[in-house]
Amino acid sequence: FASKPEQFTFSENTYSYHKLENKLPLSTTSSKEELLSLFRSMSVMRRMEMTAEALYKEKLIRGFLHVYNGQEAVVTGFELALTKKDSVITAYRDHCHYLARGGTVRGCLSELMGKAEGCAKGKGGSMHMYSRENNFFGGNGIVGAQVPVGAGLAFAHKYNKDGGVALAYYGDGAANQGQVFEAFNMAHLWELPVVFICENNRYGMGTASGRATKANEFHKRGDYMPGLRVDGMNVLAVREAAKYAVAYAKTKGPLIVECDTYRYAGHSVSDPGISYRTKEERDSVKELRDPIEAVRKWLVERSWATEAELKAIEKEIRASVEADVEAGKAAPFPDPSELATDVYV
Amino acid sequence: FASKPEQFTFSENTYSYHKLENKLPLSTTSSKEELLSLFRSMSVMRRMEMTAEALYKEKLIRGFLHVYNGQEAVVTGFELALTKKDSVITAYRDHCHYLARGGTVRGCLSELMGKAEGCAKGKGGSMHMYSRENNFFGGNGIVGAQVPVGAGLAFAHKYNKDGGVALAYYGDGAANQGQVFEAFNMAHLWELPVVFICENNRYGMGTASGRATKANEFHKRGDYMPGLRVDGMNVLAVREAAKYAVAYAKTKGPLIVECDTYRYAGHSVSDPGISYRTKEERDSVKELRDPIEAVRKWLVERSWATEAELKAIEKEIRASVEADVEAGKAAPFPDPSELATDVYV
Amino acid sequence: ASMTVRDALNSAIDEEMARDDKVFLMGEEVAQYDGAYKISKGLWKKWGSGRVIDTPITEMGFAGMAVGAGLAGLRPICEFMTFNFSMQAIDHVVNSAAKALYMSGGQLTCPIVFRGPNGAARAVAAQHSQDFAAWYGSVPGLKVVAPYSAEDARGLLKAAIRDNNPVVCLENEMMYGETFEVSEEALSKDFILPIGKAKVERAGKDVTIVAFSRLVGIALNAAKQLETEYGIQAEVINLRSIRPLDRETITESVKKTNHLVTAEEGWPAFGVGSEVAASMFETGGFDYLDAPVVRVTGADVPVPYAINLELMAIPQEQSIVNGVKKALNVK
Amino acid sequence: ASMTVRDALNSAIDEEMARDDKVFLMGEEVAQYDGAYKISKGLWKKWGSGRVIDTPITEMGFAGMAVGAGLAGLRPICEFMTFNFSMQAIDHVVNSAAKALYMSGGQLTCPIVFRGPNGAARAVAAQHSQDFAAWYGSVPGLKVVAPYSAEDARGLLKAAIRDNNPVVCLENEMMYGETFEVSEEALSKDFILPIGKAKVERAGKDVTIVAFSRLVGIALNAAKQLETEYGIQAEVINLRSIRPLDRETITESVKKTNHLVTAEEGWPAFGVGSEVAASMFETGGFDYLDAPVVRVTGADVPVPYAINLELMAIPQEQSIVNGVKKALNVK
Ligand SMILES: Cc1ncc(C[n+]2csc(CCOP(=O)(O)OP(=O)(O)O)c2C)c(N)n1
Ligand SMILES: Cc1ncc(C[n+]2csc(CCOP(=O)(O)OP(=O)(O)O)c2C)c(N)n1
Ligand SMILES: [Mg+2]
Ligand SMILES: [Mg+2]
Repeated sequence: FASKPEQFTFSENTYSYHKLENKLPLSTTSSKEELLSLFRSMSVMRRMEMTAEALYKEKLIRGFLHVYNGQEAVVTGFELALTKKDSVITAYRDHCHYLARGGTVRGCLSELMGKAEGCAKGKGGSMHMYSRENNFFGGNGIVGAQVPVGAGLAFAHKYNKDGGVALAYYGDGAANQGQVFEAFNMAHLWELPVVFICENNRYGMGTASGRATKANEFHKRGDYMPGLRVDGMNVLAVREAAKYAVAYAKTKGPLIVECDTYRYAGHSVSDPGISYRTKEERDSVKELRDPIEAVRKWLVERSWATEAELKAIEKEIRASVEADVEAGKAAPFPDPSELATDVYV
Repeated sequence: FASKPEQFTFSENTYSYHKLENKLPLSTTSSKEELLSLFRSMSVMRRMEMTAEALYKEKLIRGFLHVYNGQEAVVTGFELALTKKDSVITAYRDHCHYLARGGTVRGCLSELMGKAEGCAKGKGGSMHMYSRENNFFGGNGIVGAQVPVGAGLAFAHKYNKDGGVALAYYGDGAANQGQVFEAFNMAHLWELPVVFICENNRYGMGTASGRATKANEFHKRGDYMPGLRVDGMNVLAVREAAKYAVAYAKTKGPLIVECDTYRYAGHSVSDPGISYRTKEERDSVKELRDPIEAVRKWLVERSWATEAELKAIEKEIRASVEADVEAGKAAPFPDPSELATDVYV
Repeated sequence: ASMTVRDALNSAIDEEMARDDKVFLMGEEVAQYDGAYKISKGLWKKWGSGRVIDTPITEMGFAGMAVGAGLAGLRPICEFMTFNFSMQAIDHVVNSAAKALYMSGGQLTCPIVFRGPNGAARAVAAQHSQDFAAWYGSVPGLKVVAPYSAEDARGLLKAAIRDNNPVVCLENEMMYGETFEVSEEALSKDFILPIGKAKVERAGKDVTIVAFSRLVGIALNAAKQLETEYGIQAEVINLRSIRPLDRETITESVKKTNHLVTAEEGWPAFGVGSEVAASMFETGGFDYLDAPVVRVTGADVPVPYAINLELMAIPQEQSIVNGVKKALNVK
Repeated sequence: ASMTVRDALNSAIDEEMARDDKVFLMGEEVAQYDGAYKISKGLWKKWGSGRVIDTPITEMGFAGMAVGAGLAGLRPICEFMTFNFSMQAIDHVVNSAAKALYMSGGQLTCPIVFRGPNGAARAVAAQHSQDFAAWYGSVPGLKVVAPYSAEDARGLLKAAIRDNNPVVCLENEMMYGETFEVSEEALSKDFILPIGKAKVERAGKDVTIVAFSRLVGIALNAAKQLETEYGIQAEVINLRSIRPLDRETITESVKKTNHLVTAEEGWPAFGVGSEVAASMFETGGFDYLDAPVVRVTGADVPVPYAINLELMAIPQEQSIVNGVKKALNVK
């Protein structure tokens, strides 16, 4: 028996608009069940990524590893506006996009360990996770390339008249790639049902967004195409923006949603992530804007959960992730015959 | 002994602005000498291009041939704001850019006939004309590619602190290429002395600009970077816009100048140029907006020249171009040894 | 019946569009303009803007979109006005399309065809005359075909459209207007040629000439000349497929002729001839070679515009004749 | 003295920047971040933002700009974070830079270096592991070098920067941290290696192993193993330059050893091994070959992530040993 939804109010600068008439209210509702579920989803992401970092130190994960810590509210909020018939594509920082699309911690961690049971049979690794059955198309390692491909997914929705929408995620760094503009132009010209989601975490590797462009209001980058900026650390605000954007894309055509977010870790495990930004900057985001802590606070404030209950959930998640790690560690590597499979259908 | 310059007044929609404070006056001055010289330059271009078309029919020119008829005021006007220390680059429709930069009719026609005396020794042909000594860098056959290369020429001016400016010409079709945006972004970020000149002749091959983008106000395409639109059929207005833009680029950084112009011929000789537009449309531009006829009218109106005098000039040009054709026809093809030269320095 | 290569390609696309409504065509000027080289003539009128789609001039963008549509289950035919412009989009052909199935552990398929004229047309100079057979041919996950005749064009393009893998179809602008006899069978709506099988266009016992695309015709002419003037019986193999490469057919022929000449319009280094020659070391062909393999290729220079230089830069009938004479040590 | 490849590259750039103020470095993260792989460490601090320039992530754009700067007379060093990303910019490398001199009839020169790590690093999967040696090696107007050791790195990169042609310098991320002995001579500010000359790294009489980049080291190890375990004396040739390719040095060696094995990390088809093997038919090497050339290459698949598959996809010491055994028919 579900608890009554309550009102949540946002600060004034939660949204900004570009060429959009309808504005979002500065409040929304949520329920205990929903918030607990969001708390759980995002905590699983956080725990999984921390675990991956630890496994990297153990040398059980190799190559690149780009974690999503700090950005969890973005994919979590957006997924609430989708069905699995909609399509999603992103770049190499893709573990949590995979999870949000219905992937499993085990599928992810085993992939990271290069195991046959991984979500890409161990062939893709960190940057190349997919869930075709849930219309998650990866996992592209070439900065910006996923954006036209994502517009192509939207093209297919329109071609098939199936009412679906495509989301194409990209970073503030990727936003300067020319093919991103090419995709904007065609999507806009052909009124494709696509939401271009710029996860502006302030840096592309070691480059602060303002050092890569003077036009770093990314939701305005479509120029003639509309855009919306949302506080990407507030999962309920993201949910609202997502619903708005998905509805808009399905009926009117493409738009950009810029999510104002932050990456806590370095660009990848090999980057300490401190030479180009201050520890203070990072710590203050963690302290003041963390997406999971926000949900925790809402739950506790409304007495929908006690600190202890939430800690218990986290503990349970931890145990579950640990179990996945152990299972993944024990799982076999791909059969050598796999070297030559999947080159052609 | 020079005649006194007089005032010329432009119609109200001669200029439009994007993010530019200073506006141009709707009039300027010119002298008899200047107008005669402009009449002559543009008539040479027109005659040369018509001659090239005839040579093509004679099968003395092969491959692609893209002529510039109708657009002469653009390069002619812009050249008035430059010195030969400034740099220019354009696409494959380059014969008249080459001429404007100080190239010769003979150098062009001989190149078109593949002769050793051609401006690229017969190796480049129609799409690849250059005059390195006058800082004309061609002549690029890959739509849009010349734009970042042009920004690189500007980079060199800035690096060398030589006070020069670079012009990068491109078409309305090219304007949608992602690398054009990439060049805008970097040029703007680094405040390079470059003028991006969009020769909007309404069509990219058979595609009207509005079928290739909904954002066909090309001077606004830099978004955060300023832009200016000018009547590209009015050579004096182009001259003013050019001076304005060159001064701006040298002191403040890049901007776009969109020249509203028209291509009379088909895209290339193999395109009759009528299936995607009406004959009426083309004829009305010829009749009402022709850049050469405008100058003729000004000259005659002020009694700076009689119709007969202008006809005599045209006749003289015709004879001179004919002489170049004959010389070019008689000139030798490249020596066979040229096949293997110029691959490496 | 007889048919031009242009009509063969056009009818192949048309028939496959009729057969499967997931098939669509996109590219610059493919719709209202009927195609820069008129390959898609009439298709926009027939199938409408939903399935024959003019794109802005944004190769990287529209190729990426076509790949996305392919991943989502459509069957795009992505036309490059020429393959020269595919260099702007090659990342999507290779990284987004060819590698997707593998990286995803078999989850993502991309049944797409990238097609358009490849290599040197005439008098269009260096930037418009590059041959991409070897580059695309090197990429696992891609198939690469190169039709010569009208029958090839129909059979290979239809096979490419039906294939569930990304296929690159390298056409040749100079061949579009060429007319060929085509069999009844080749006119059937279900005529497809197997990708990966070469065709012996002419039997012979003295030397094997391996060619693809336009040079097959030139090689056939050279073979006639060799026969009349030197009594040399050349076997001419039309590769049809660059990847997979039909080493068996080549090797079988070499076992018979003991001499191998390769012919291509592309640059010499790391080209199709390199791979064909090198493969002889691996197929047993080496043991049967009575003389070194001779490679006839484009000159090792960017293609020049002037007609006399251009003729030297691109293999002519005489170049192949000379190559065979060299292989057979005929003065 | 001893030196890492990283320091060799870093010092080469630094010295050339000191020598000629037209030399500058641009690319993603080359300045304030000291380079993604720290090749440009300290250079931004030393030379400032005017000459060590961080670009936005826009390969096509910044490569095009670098070419423009080169055409205008500067001497850009354009870093690709890895050559995989150069696929987005390859049109500028080939069409804007390599072909410019020719198309302009000798007017436009472009003294530019495109450099960065090429080929497979470790565990970075298919999109980040491609070897571009053969593609770039096929292009007239380009020179292509591939250093193996620290001495190579200094000598070839300095030569590339001083060369008035566009040069592609294919480095290898796995080698950046490797330390090598370097001669006094190689430490000189004017040490340059001739582009187009291979180096015999190890003399031998039984078989010639031709390799480049990282595989030279693996080949040297294989040669040791072959000597100890089978008494086979392998000659190891470090190509150093992919274009021009030093056919003379290879052929001279083959004349002595009568056996040839090529080794590369890239895909098998249309690769460096193809060209080296095919060249034997043209240099007279063929007449001296007592057995077929053996090509050791990466597997014909996109590079997989899982460690066991990856080890199978990329040639190991044992692969080269096996290749030599095959060439010499040793069981
Ligand atoms: C075309 C291309 N260029 C460069 C890289 C190397 N690279 C990987 S991630 C990255 C930074 C991207 O930043 P951003 O788009 O902001 O995404 P974030 O990492 O912040 O999620 C770079 C330069 C690449 N993978 N692809
Ligand atoms: C990258 C690329 N794609 C396609 C072409 C073929 N093409 C040549 S010109 C042209 C139209 C360009 O139109 P626009 O930029 O408006 O210039 P205009 O011809 O009007 O001067 C096209 C599609 C090309 N040369 N390069
Ligand atoms: Mg970022
Ligand atoms: Mg135009």
